[in-house]
Amino acid sequence: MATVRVQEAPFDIAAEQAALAEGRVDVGGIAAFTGLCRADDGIAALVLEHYPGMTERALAGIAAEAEARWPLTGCTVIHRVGRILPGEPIVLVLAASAHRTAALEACAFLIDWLKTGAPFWKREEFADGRERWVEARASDDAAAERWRQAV
Amino acid sequence: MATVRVQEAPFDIAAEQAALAEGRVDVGGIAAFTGLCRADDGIAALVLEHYPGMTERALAGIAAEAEARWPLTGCTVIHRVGRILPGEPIVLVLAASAHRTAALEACAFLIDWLKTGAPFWKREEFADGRERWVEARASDDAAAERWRQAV
Amino acid sequence: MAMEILYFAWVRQKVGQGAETLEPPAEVADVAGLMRWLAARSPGHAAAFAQPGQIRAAVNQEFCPPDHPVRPGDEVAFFPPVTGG
Amino acid sequence: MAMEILYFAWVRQKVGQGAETLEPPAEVADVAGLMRWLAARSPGHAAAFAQPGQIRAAVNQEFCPPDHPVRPGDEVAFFPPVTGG
Repeated sequence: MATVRVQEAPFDIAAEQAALAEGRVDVGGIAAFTGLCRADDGIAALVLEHYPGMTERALAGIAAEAEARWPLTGCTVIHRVGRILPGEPIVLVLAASAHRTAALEACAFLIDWLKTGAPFWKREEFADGRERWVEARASDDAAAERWRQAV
Repeated sequence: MATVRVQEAPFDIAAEQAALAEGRVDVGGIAAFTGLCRADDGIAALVLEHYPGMTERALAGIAAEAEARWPLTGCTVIHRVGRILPGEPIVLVLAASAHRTAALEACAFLIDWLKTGAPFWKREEFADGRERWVEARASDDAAAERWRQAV
Repeated sequence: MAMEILYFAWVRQKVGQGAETLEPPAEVADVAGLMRWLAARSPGHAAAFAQPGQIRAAVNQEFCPPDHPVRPGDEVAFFPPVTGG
Repeated sequence: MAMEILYFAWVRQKVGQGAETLEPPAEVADVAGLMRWLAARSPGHAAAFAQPGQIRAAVNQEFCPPDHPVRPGDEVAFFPPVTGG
């Protein structure tokens, strides 16, 4: 069962992992990825914009794809929007399975896919007032493409 | 910087992740793997035994190997010993890096390597009083071997 | 019947608004045609669509290539390549 | 000078103890030789080492193959293949 959320508030990885395993004794492993805001080049904040409605559809689609490819007992995708400071978390991906390989692969798939397949945009704000939209990276496209070829 | 611990008590993934990122703004991603006790075949509990002294050396060696292979900002390995009930966590591996690929790969390496390279042994206890030592799996050896070939 | 047109990120900033409801003429048949028609609406639109290769589109909340048809009643969004995660 | 011999998991259970301090004769030169010598010490030891291929060893807390030398003062441990994680 997949949980997807878009929210301004921070998230609690311990609570999200507990929710995935709650009342179950068939979960052998939970793989997690937390993406954090770095202060590269003196970034003062990231501002994340998204496409309400399409975002939730895209995240649900990505989660469903992961659940179709690997025998997961569940997965969670939480993406923050709004203003995020360096050191703060941006995104959380969890994948739970009876066995570790499925959990680890599905987790990597979810974050790779999300980077190129969900309508979020990041704007960097600098201390001196400058701002800059983050440009998409070819390496992210390549990472997502890797999973397409693996079908 | 690597943190390795062997303990009877449960661990708190949120606190461990916070410790890895504490006061830093250069961590872009933290990959985590939590191994949990399943209730396969009616297991009532797992009892984990280890080799005090060698275990800590082995875990520190595995963590150092991960830090040598990937540009990590830090990693954490916590392994529980003693009696563990179905649904409870057994092991936590964290790998933090500026970029997600290094964190994800190092996390997978750490858990694969730990399964074959650290002196822990699991005994399964059943509700009817039977007990059974878990046998090593060829698939775990193969997973660890994959990283050896990748050197 | 009109189309709902949405803009995100720097496309939104250049156009100067996040959404507008428009009735393109019948000869606007696909995403690329709609972009050309929108580019003629204002200097802001022209700046936003000056390099169509930098723009991505979604029709009814699905990513679509430039030759994807657009029809009255569609929700069509324009934005730069996504950068979430 | 003696060796510290340690046993873990079912090797420990079969031997009946977790550790013993022993002085093997000089002709016990490697891990495999030490296992043969230990197997003759008691029925428990014999049961533990009945199938040497199922036993792994560490000398001074490093995993070692059967032909690894053992010397007075070493800490030598015997156990089944590890199953942590």
